[in-house]
Amino acid sequence: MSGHHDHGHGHGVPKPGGSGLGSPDAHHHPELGFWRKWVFSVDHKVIGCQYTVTALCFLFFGFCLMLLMRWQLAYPNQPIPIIGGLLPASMANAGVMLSDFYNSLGAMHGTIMVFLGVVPLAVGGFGNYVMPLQIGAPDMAFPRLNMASYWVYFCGGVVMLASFFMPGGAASSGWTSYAPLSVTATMGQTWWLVGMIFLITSSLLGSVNFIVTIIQLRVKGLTFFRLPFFVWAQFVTAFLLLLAFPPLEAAGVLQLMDRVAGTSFFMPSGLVISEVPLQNAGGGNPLLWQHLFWFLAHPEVYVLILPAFGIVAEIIAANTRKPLWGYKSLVYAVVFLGFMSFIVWAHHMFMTGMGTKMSNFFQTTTMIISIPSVVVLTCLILSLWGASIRFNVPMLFALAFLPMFAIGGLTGLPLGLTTSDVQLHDTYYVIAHFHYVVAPGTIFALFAGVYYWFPKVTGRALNETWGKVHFWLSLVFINGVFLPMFVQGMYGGHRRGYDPMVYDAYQQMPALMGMVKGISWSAWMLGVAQIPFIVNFIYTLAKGRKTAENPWQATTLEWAAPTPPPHGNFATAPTVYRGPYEYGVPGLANDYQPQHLA
Amino acid sequence: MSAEAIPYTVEPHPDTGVPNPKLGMWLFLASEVMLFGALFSSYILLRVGAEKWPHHTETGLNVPLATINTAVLILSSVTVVMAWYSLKIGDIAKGKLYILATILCAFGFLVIKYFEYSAKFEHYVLFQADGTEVHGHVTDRTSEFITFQPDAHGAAGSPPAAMQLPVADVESGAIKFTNLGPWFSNFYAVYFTLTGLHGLHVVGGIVVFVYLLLTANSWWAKHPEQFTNRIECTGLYWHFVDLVWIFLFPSLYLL
Amino acid sequence: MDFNLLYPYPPNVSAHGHQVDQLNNVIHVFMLVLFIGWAIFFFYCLVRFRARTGHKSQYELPHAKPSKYLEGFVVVFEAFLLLVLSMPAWSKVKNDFPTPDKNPLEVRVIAQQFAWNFHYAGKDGKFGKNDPKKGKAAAGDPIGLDRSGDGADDIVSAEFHFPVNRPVIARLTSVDVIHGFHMPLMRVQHDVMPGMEVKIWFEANKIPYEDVLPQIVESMISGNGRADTTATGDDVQLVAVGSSVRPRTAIIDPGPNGKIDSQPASGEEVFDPRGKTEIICAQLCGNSHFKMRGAVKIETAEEFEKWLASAVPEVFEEE
Amino acid sequence: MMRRFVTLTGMAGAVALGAGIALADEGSVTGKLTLKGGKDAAGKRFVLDMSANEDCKKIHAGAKVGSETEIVGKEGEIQNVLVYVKAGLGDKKFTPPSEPAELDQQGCVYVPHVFGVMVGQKLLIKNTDPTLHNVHGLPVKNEEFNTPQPAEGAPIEKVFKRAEEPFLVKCDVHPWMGAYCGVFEHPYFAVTAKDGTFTIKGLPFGEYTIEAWHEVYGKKEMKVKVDSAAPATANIEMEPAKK
Repeated sequence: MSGHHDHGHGHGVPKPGGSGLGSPDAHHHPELGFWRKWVFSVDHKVIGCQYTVTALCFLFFGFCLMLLMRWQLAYPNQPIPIIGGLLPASMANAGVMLSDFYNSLGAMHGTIMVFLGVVPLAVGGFGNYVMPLQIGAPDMAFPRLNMASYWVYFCGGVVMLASFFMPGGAASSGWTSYAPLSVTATMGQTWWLVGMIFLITSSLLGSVNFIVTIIQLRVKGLTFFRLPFFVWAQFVTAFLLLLAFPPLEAAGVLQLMDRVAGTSFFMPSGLVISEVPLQNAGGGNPLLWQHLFWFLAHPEVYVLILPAFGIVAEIIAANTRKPLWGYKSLVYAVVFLGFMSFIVWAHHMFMTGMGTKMSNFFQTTTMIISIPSVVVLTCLILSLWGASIRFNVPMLFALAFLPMFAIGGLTGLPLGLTTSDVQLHDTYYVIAHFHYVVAPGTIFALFAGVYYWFPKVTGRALNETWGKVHFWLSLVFINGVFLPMFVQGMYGGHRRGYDPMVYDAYQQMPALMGMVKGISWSAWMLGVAQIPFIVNFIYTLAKGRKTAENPWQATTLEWAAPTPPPHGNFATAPTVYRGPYEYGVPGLANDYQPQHLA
Repeated sequence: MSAEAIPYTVEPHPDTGVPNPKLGMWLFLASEVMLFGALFSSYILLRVGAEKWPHHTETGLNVPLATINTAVLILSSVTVVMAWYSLKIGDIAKGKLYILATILCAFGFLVIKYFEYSAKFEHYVLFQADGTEVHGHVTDRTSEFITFQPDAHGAAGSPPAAMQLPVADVESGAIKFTNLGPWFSNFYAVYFTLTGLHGLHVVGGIVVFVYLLLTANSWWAKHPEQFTNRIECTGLYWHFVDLVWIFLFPSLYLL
Repeated sequence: MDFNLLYPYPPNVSAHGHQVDQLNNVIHVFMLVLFIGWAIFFFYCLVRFRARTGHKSQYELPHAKPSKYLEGFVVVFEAFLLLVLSMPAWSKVKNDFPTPDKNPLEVRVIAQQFAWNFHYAGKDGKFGKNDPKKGKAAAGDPIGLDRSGDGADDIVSAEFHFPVNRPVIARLTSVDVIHGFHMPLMRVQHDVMPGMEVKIWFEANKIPYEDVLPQIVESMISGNGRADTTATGDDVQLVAVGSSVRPRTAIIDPGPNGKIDSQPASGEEVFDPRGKTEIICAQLCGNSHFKMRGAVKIETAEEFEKWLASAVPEVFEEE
Repeated sequence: MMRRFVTLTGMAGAVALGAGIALADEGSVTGKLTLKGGKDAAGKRFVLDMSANEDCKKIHAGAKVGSETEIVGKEGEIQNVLVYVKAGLGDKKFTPPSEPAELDQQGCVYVPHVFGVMVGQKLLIKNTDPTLHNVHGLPVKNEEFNTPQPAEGAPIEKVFKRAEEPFLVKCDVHPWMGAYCGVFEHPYFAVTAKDGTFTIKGLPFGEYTIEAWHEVYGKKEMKVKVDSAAPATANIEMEPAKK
């Protein structure tokens, strides 16, 4: 294994090329045509990139939907500049957004961000690309299945986008699609359901693939407690997807039946919609939908956050130059989180009239589930103690993740307790809470991941200066968006109001309305703040600075593979001799000890 | 190096003792359990919450046919095992025969199900003003009128006169007249949804088996263990489909 | 209401509301302490352990007893929130319905897209039957009330009137989709489910804005409103501008003598917010969901009785 | 009230002209709509409850607004009955009038309360109120529509493709607002005025079945013969709705 020698007597920074396990030329696999290589590829890395790019586009699209909504909120019933004129009569009346369209935007923003943006990026993108490398596997366990799950996801996305052009517009019953509203809604809802069934199927295929890969394909010596934390996070996430999504699929099928076949699973008897009695048989139960939905949608929250934990842990370990504090507690914490996330769902339904026994059970489990989150946060923060912190762009995003997630997590408490929830339920407080978890939380972690692994994927490093510009602007404006929302919510600002000025609170407190305007402007500036990233991303792909094979001097296996890794990853399967985070090891010339070196 | 180099595609992993596909199949089945679990719990919740739920004698589901279907599915599960066993002992010809048998059973199941379904769709109910129901069949359909032939009451009684129902009134809902589709009541909603979804699983099984049957020879020539292994996994799936039916049959037909 | 970052809630006029606010305050102080603690440690680490020449990271991990204490503290405190502050208050709100000797006022709240209808039993104290299928708002009968028998003297109002210091039992139903019955000032929120009737109860112990009216005027002057000179007597008057609902609203503080002496300028609506609050529909219920506000008037017992008397089904007289 | 009366007859006239039929050998049908035992029902109109909406209260400055669903006079004559030719025209085709029918929203009330339009005729929905309305039409044979209309907003134009019995047009913002719109393939329809009378002009000589429709009392038909310039009379008595 010639590759090892370069490391043995180490220099500060390994030279480009050569230092990994074998170099690209060591591989003899048939050259594939364009389609098989880039479009219908079975290579987990290409698929990972496909996921990443598609998901990033969807993230940006979903974000733009929200930018539109912010106009209506800040300047109610005033024509949207420029865009307003372009919107068809079904969406805007003389440039003024219609309430139906506003509701569509709300529903689709949620759906796209969660199901088409964050999850595909965190799991489909990073998971797909990094995880097999980190366990030293040649590929996923089922490469064709892997390709299938991407294309199923892609179809789901297309269906979702197409729904905007349905008569009556896209789904407009909120991303939660509560029945009976959703059942009696326009055509777009049917497409939403079909799209969801595609996305769910994709996630199921993916999760099976992930679990099998992690269990079966770890290289020699890579025991479970030598796994990088990122792999653990993906492992637990995969289980959540595997077990939580089917109930939503069931719910989707039932609602589809209600809409298409005229059944009444979620439709109680004797409904009268705008003075016209409904003809259906009735006898259904609207709460059934909510239970099935939240049984997925709560674990979904952890599907969103666990990969973020993983990414942040990797980056913090590499840039503090010391082992993670409490690696095992971290692992136990996420496993416990994963388990608990299945028995807290009804805390989204405190206001539906459940008995006190039930609500007490669920608020208790909710308090319990907050403990492992505290553990994770504490471990990551304590990892900074005695470190030698390198403030590069990925690290900045990873560090910012910690306080942002802390805010998101903490503000979950008053919502998890019935008595305080009475006032805060369905207000902007909720919006602010879960956005702090997924926007400055998860999405910052995802940015961190992009900056961190970009050199491995492309062999070029994103520009640090522009990265820092991107980071600081994003940090400032994203807080400008979500921090005021807490106050707005505590004053009873209702989350789905199309025109704030109809509510007393806003009429009587101009300060509050001023806040709404401030939020909108921050949101638009946040949009501007993404331009440096987009430019940086595209420019670097073309002619960015070439980097060393292991630019961050990291220990985990992906950095031992050639850059960019060829189809099949490693020339010879590596062997693992130690835990994932052997940084700052005393008595070594260069302060880190990669996993695969004897 | 390419995807073929993935370890444990056929040979079992030393720690877990299973090859990848088998583990994958078990995980997939776990998610399937969650799927049907959710559907069954919805069924229970609706049934418990309902003011009136038809007793199995009132639903008019065809128990004999369903019993035959149960037998057919169980038989198919046996043939799958036989197929796998034959391959294990290296008898591809027998193996293919048993796969074919399985496919035929599956088709048989679907055909019988088709008859059950159409019986329901042809069965119409007219709700009269006095709250009574008249059951019967549609003998003729024009743009103006639906000719409705009520069934004879009891064995001896001569069938009542046919009725002319104006299409307009039926469409406007002035006359409540419908067949026993999923829309008829939540029982039929559950019946058609669950059995329909199960039916789709059967179709899926058929597709896979046909594919295996068609590629059998070439596959067997190249990697016999792998082929055996795939039959085993498909068999696992098939047993699950069978199992779901074992739950569906009593809970829909007999309870 | 005036804008106050230290107490960012709408005024509380309900008997149980202080428990909600108290819990919220305690939690938020706790959160703040925890967060600031974290933040200080966090930034301290960032500065002290920044990478620089001559500084090396240490391989062996610190024995962080404090973290154990911290986690212990969090657990204990959450248990306290749960068992002492949340559960008792909630079970009181949910279960301890007022007994008949408290003479609770029973009201049926019937939600529809996009309006709230309030059904009072009338003198006989018995509710008439209603059939949503027969409901015809344009005919003055939104809930399809059967006016024969018990229904004869029933009152159906679009404005929710209830007296202060008397428990109210609201029976919530919806005729179409799920709505959300949320009265921020009353600290009351509950989903309104079609096909089922949910009972909730609450009690106002004060009339909204009676005491804080001057502050409203103040805060609006400080904002986009402007003080108007048309006020006479000892009134303080303000004209709010730029509200999409009430373009020119003269909010009038009756002043010490408690009655409005001034006449509003033409095109202005006199608006005395005393007793006024709103019901927000908290569950998305369709395209005009945001307009589904219920007008609420919390009154003294006398005012309420007077309203009941005047609210008997009216017949329109030809001019 | 007065204003409403004018719009109605005005419209009926407009329609007749719109149909552009020569004035030779054609007559008209006129009559009075009464309610059986209507004398006791006289003047029984509920007041519309606008208390939920500040704007609408403001517009009426405290004045009461009565429901227009059942307007029964002293002699039991009924307003807002839509009377139209149901049969007898054979398969003649009629061109829709060029001038549009109008539905206005004044003081949070639809004006007129009941009206008819021809297939292909333009319906202009105006909002002269200083508040947002939401025009929600619930036709069965034609396409359902649901459009918000801001204060004094631009008029909405509708054209119906199929003939249809009167359907409800409601406002999602103000639940008490309701109007009924019938769609016809011919111009021979009218709505009864306050005194319960109606006139259908410009009918070619012939035998017709005319039908009266009311949102509460349902339908009732009657045969008339038009054979002279003198208007044929069709006085129809409707049954009160079964409780």
